[in-house]
Amino acid sequence: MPAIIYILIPFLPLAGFVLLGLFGKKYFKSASGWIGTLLMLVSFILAVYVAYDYFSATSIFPRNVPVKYTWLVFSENISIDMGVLQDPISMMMIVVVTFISLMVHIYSLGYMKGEERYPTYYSFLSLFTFSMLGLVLASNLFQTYIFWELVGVSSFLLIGYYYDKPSAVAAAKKAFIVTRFADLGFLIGILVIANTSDTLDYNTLIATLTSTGSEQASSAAASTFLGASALTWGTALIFIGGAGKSAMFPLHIWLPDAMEGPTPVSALIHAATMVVAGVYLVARLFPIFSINTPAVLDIVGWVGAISAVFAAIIACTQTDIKRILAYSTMSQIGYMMFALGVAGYGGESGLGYTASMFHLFTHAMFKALLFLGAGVVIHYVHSNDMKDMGGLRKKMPVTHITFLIACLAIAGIPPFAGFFSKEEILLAAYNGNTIIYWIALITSGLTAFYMFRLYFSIFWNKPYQADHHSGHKSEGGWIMLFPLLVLALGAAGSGFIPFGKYINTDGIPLESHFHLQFSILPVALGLAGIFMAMWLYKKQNNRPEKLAASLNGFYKAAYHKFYIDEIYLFVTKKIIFNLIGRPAAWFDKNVVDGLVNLAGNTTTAVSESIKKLQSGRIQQYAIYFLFGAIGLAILFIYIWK
Amino acid sequence: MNGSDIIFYLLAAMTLVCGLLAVTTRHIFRAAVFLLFSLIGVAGIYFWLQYEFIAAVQIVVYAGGIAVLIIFSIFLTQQAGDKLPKQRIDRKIFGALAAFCGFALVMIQVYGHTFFETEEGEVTVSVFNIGKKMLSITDGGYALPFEIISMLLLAAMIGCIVIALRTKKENS
Amino acid sequence: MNLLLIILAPLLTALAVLVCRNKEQVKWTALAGSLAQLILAFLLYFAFRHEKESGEPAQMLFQQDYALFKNPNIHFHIGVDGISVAMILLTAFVVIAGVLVSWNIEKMTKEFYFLLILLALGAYGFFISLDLFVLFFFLEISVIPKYLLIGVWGSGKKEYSANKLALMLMGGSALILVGILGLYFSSGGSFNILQLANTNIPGSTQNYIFPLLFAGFGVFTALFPLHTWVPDGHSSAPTAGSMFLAGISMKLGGYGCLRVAAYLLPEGMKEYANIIIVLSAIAILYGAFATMMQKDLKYINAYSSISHVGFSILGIAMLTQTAVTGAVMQMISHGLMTALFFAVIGMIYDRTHTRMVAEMGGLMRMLPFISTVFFIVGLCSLGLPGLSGFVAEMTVFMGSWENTGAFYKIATIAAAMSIVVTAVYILRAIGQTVMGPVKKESFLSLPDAKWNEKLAAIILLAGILAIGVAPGWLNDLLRPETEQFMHKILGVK
Amino acid sequence: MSDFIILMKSELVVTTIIFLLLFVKIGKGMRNEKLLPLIQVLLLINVLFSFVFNKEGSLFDGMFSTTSLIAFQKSILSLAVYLISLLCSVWLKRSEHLPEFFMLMLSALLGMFFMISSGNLLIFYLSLELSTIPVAAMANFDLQKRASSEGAMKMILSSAFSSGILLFGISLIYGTTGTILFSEIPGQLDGSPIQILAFVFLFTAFAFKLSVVPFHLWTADVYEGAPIATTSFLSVVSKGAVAFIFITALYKVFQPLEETWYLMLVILSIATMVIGNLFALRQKNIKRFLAFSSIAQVGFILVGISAGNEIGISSVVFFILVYVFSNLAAFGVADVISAASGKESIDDYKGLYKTNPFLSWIMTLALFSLAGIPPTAGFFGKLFLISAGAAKANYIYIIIVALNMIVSLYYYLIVVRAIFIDKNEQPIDKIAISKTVKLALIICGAGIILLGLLSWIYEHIQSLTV
Amino acid sequence: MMQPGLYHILFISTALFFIGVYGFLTRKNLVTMLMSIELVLNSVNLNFIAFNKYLWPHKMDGLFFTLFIIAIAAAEAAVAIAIIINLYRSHNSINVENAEELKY
Repeated sequence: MPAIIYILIPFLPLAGFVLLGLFGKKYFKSASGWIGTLLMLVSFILAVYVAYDYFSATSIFPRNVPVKYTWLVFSENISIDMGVLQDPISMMMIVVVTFISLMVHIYSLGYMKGEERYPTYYSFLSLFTFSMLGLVLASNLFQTYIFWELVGVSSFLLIGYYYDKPSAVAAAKKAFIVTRFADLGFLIGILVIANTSDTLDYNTLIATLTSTGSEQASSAAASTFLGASALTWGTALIFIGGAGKSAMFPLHIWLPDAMEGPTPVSALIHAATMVVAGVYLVARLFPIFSINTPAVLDIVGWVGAISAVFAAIIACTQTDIKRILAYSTMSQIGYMMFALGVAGYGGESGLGYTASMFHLFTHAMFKALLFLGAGVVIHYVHSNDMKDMGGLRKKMPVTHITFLIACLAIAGIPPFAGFFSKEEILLAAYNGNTIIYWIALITSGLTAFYMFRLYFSIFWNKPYQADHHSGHKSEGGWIMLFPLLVLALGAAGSGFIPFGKYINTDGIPLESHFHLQFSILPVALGLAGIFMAMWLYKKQNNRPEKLAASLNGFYKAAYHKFYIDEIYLFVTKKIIFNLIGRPAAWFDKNVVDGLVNLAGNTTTAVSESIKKLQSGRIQQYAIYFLFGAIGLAILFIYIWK
Repeated sequence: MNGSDIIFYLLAAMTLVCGLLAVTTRHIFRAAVFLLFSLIGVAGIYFWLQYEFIAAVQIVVYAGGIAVLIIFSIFLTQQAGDKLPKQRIDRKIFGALAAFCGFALVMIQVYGHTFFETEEGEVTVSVFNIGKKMLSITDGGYALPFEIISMLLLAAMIGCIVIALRTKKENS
Repeated sequence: MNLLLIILAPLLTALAVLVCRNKEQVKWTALAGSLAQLILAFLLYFAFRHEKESGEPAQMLFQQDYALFKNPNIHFHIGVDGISVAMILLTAFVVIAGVLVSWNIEKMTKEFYFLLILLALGAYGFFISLDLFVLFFFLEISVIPKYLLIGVWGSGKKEYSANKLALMLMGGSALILVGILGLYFSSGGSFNILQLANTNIPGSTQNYIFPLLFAGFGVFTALFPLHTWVPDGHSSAPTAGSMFLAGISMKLGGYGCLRVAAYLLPEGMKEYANIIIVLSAIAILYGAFATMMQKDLKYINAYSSISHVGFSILGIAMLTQTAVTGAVMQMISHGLMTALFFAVIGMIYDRTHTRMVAEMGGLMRMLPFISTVFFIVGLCSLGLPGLSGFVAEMTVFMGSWENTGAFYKIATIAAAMSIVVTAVYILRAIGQTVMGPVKKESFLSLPDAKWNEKLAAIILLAGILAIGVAPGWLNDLLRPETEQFMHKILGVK
Repeated sequence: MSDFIILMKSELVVTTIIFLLLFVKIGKGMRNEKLLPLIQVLLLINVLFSFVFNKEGSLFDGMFSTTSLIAFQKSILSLAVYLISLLCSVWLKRSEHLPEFFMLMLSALLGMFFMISSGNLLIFYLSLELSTIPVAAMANFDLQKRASSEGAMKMILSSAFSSGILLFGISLIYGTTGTILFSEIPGQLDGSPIQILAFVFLFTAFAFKLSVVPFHLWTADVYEGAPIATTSFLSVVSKGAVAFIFITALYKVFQPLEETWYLMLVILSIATMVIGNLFALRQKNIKRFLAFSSIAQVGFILVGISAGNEIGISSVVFFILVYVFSNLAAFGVADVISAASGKESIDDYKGLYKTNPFLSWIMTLALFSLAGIPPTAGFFGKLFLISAGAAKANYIYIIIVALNMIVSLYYYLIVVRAIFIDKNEQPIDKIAISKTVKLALIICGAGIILLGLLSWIYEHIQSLTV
Repeated sequence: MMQPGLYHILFISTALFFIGVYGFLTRKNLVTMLMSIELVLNSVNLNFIAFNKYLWPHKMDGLFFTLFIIAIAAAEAAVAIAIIINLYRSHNSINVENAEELKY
């Protein structure tokens, strides 16, 4: 296949970005959406073509690098290459990314219509898609980092799209800075890895490090720092980067706030694609994690599990529908993460890996669907708050149905997509780590509960009070509903894809796993959650308040997101600003600058104080003269002989 | 101690005492007179050293010229009978200290040093020799300094005239 | 390519500016001159590439050597290597941008442009000299124009700032002077860089001379704690002045640290490397934290410059080829970026008449072009890939990490931590100025950038992108030189 | 006889001019408007003449000698006098005693010529006096001004005091060596304490004339009091001449005491720079300011002198050449302004650039040259001095010297700042500058810029010193 | 020792020299200061003559030096007195303390 096709996949969106960014506003303001969408469509088709070509060619999937351009050379072996890495997960990801992006593009045609910065919006979307594609296709660790950062900034741009809204600006900043903080770990991790393995290229990296007895692997394991090997540090640091991007506890605080962006953006970036980049990164380096640094993989598992349950609990208490979805996203990514964490390398033990990727795929479908559906609702209601909604099932039937499908999918009710992927994850966890398995089980119950809490609150509960807004009286027209329908299809049916065949740790296809006895418990828990939600929220009643009151302290803590934000605020404002920044500025102004000024002032002061020397009295001059002469004479006769 | 020695000591005493008085007395006119005597004392020492020509010059130029000039200027600028204002005592002490330090320093060096003497014969210091040397341009003659000093005197004269004769413009 | 052209162009421009009759003439002459400089810089670059590709082995190309004085042995000796070429390109970019943004200077236009071009002349001369004396000459030439630019056309406490700047820079050059003389006498009477590089100066002597030279150039490049002229100087200077100061002048110091101090005194460099690493790591973090607390846009950029320039010093002191390459890249990148930053700040100030972050807001609505550029340059500052800052910083990090030993690693990590802090203050500044609600009614009618401002911004952006998107050309330009440097410094053949 | 004329031609030309002026004065006199151009032409002839028919040799049994270097030094001094006659023409034209002024100035110049050429202590002493006493009289030429008299008084009394000490030193030298000939003294010096004492006393006279701290105290008062023509003569010509003979004295006559005088120069030059700078910092009067700045400059000259070799000589000669142009330009501008507006305070210079850009640029150039900033010649001058001084590898000394350059820059910048930056409600009005003054200022400006860049000038000086 | 010789004269001259210096340092009247200078010059003359007489009688260097110093002294005194008189006209005083306007 010609290289140009690989290149075109990310570059078509880039072209969209440049075109719309530079000229959109002036020349084709209203057409820009269509231009962007069209480019995206082509890109999607190419991606599907490429992926199809790849998956259909053989049954064992090698890592190919069809495109490679040396971008920046550091040393003989270490260089940043821009390339395309072709392997199952990257192929899967480009399809997911282009597909969701295309859906969002289409959806936005309706959702963002009439916005003042419509072309800008599309150019940012294109930029994001480009960056995300670059990220998933990266053939070089550093290339990943580059696009990782670009993804971050496009996320920033899109969260801050409504730039005159202070909360949006703050959210954008927060998202960027928190992920940046995590990226610092990623960066140092890269440095460590590059230094210990003497390459940045994924293929070489994985090959050298995982082959037993390779020079690099042993040297990397040998050099230790604070009791851990260099490689352990490297992968752990890289995982920090991934955790930040994927909003894992405790670096998750930016994700709920990121919902300040337009809803389609949340669907694309903060649900389906960008936030799973962390998972993708760990999956990308999975052989190294698994073979060289299993300890770090344990951490991955625990962080994922904690995030999953933590987010699920918070989600149960929130009222902003987008935030609920955001916490649910975090929770689901937790699933993916711990699935990787509990997985091993090779054969059956690699199930977690497959499951994780599988869940990533299905999650993309139903979570995008949920967001887009929520977008339609918000578009209709002009509010994000659950309290303003209720009884909307009649007003927006299509949305209702698709939303329900998505909720069932995420709750893991068969035969929807989420069921399959989640089952695999639970199975993997069961095989890998029992405690995590139980956590996951509880979480899946919670998931069903809060999703249906959301569902019932929007579409059932109290009857809808209309007329406090004007404008849209419809669901937004076919252009917004079309993506919903397509995604609903995905959410419903993508579970039947035999993922294990394509995506596995060692290239040997995994058989599909389906154990009925094993599925009963999670499905039962899911149903329990649904019924609980139904009981509490289907009709307007005071049961929720009572329940909340009975759980008083815990509820409050969960409602306040366990005060994590406050802790961060304390650390940044009080410690970093007041204890580091302010003293640094003070030190500069007073000590460093003060010393210079002191030198100047001293000179002036000395100059002023010795003015008496020049008294104007000639006899005094003569005395100085005489003493000068005598002094010199004594000096040179007696002292410096 | 012969007569010559006694004369020397007398001259020395006269020179130093008059000199000291010249710089300490508070009567300005008396100071001038003491200066005159001190200068004459120096001339006496020249005589004693048998440098009569220099002694004569000393008397003519110093006693006859400079001293008179000074006395004139005193008359011009001061009521001769007035006492000079008193100097502050601390300045006097400082001045004396400085002078004494210098004196001590120089004397220590002088007495600590053995001067060489020439082995060559003495030239007779006669007016003829001096005059001849003064005007010769070879053999270490002093024609050039003579010319220089004449230019200096010319310049000094011009300067004096300009500065001292500004009376007419004073009103304008 | 005759290198004399590189200094003749600004010289003739400066003289032509002097004989102009009115403001329009002055402006167009200056623009034409700076355009000529830019073209020459490009010609030089391509000529250099061509020579190198045709296998020219000499370390310095296009050398010319005219004996000036026999004793002291001073030659007007010029020549370029890749680093100088890169620096000259940078200078040409900044100069033309500086000329363009100053288009509306009303007060003493002629003098303004004259001084501007004179400053550029100093920089060009500095970068091409191969004789320490000539180098010093050009270095000093560039000091006084800065004083006058700040003093006459500046704002705020300009007298104080101008004085401080001039005196500190002169202090630096005094140290440099002593160092140069030390080199001269300890090498048996040569100012020639190439000769000095091949002279063995005893280690103990190097240990005396090196701190003088490095501290001297350190003042120019704002090495902590010698940086204190930077905030005041930058904030008081007129827009073009700040651009030149940060974009060109601070680079003189960095270049000097590398070309003179480190290159000619390798033993000294090794001796003091750790101290310099500590200082520059401090500068990076400390500058970043100090920036966080600033409220004035120019101060923000000035302090951030201290932080950013720290990377180039760090790179030099790390003494690996990659780190040194990164250091030079950082100089170039920071030059372009900071110049653009100041240009944009100037544009904003011209319109809003304030530089206080808190008083602005929502400028994106009225000034989309300026705001976008501001945004991009901010991103460059925080090291976003695709822009020059990233390339340079990453190269420095990569190079630094090559050193074994916890000390170097910790220093690198400390330096790397600044990318977070940088993000904090840059986003804070952007968030409060470009984004957010509009705070003043009067702002709503502000006009966006004019042609000259747009052109200036685009020129600098082009430079930033050229490095950021495709750093290969710069890397190729620099690496052979840094390799040679490392051979010399580490004594490996 | 022809030897006599050629070797002493500078002196003879100057003497001839003096007598010409004398005849003019004694005769029916001329109006200043006519006389001044005549004098300027004569002085120009003197300058031009000093460059041609140069021959090396000595007269009067070595009392008088001349070499190409000495001839060049004389040219510098003649040039300076010529420039002064141009620069101060406004003041001179108004002067009632124009011919006398020039007679005195030329007498002093004559004294300096003899001083540079002198071959024994007597000639040296006499010519020193010849170059001092007329200047003291010249200092009093602003006859109506109190300050002028006070300055003149301070000058004549302190120089008399200084020459007393000088003579005492000479007498001890004579006593211990038995000769006053420069060529014979070195052989007789044995470094005994009394000789060192004598040398110190002799040294103080040079130090006094050069205004080396602590022998400098008269300088500022005299500079401030005297008319600017005199001040510029004092600060440029007088200093230059003394520096030249100082070098001869140290390098030739007192060569055996080199260790002593090297240290002495180091100590005194540091003291001079520091004190000069510290005082210059706080001056308000431009003449007084320039006085202290020139004291600081002397500190630098001493650095060059301390080298003790040919490079020291050539660097000092070159520096003085540069200094002539720089300092005269500064004084010239000060004189133009003072003559036109009577303002001599630095504060009055505020906003000068608005009204008088030409004067401002010349002043700025001059000050930058004094501060040693490229591309002015002062930069080269200072650099050569410092590199000459650095040859002894006394780095701490050189660092102190270099740091002093910063302080000096600070106060030069005060003036520059006043001219360019500070605002003033009532700046000095636009001054009409006569052609001669403008010419002189342009010459100075051109000199300031070109002297350093045209490297053959320094090369030429070096070839003279070998 | 009592036999007068070089050292005696040197003693006298040095003493006279510093007497003159003392006078110069402490006198308030300009004319008396000038007188002190004359003492100084005289002491130097004495030195020259003494050295010439006792140490180097083969030449007349010291003697001539003295002669010229006397001449210079006269010229210097003349100019000084002219200046002092002029000062007197403008200040109406020849007290040195009244001529201290130029300072600092």
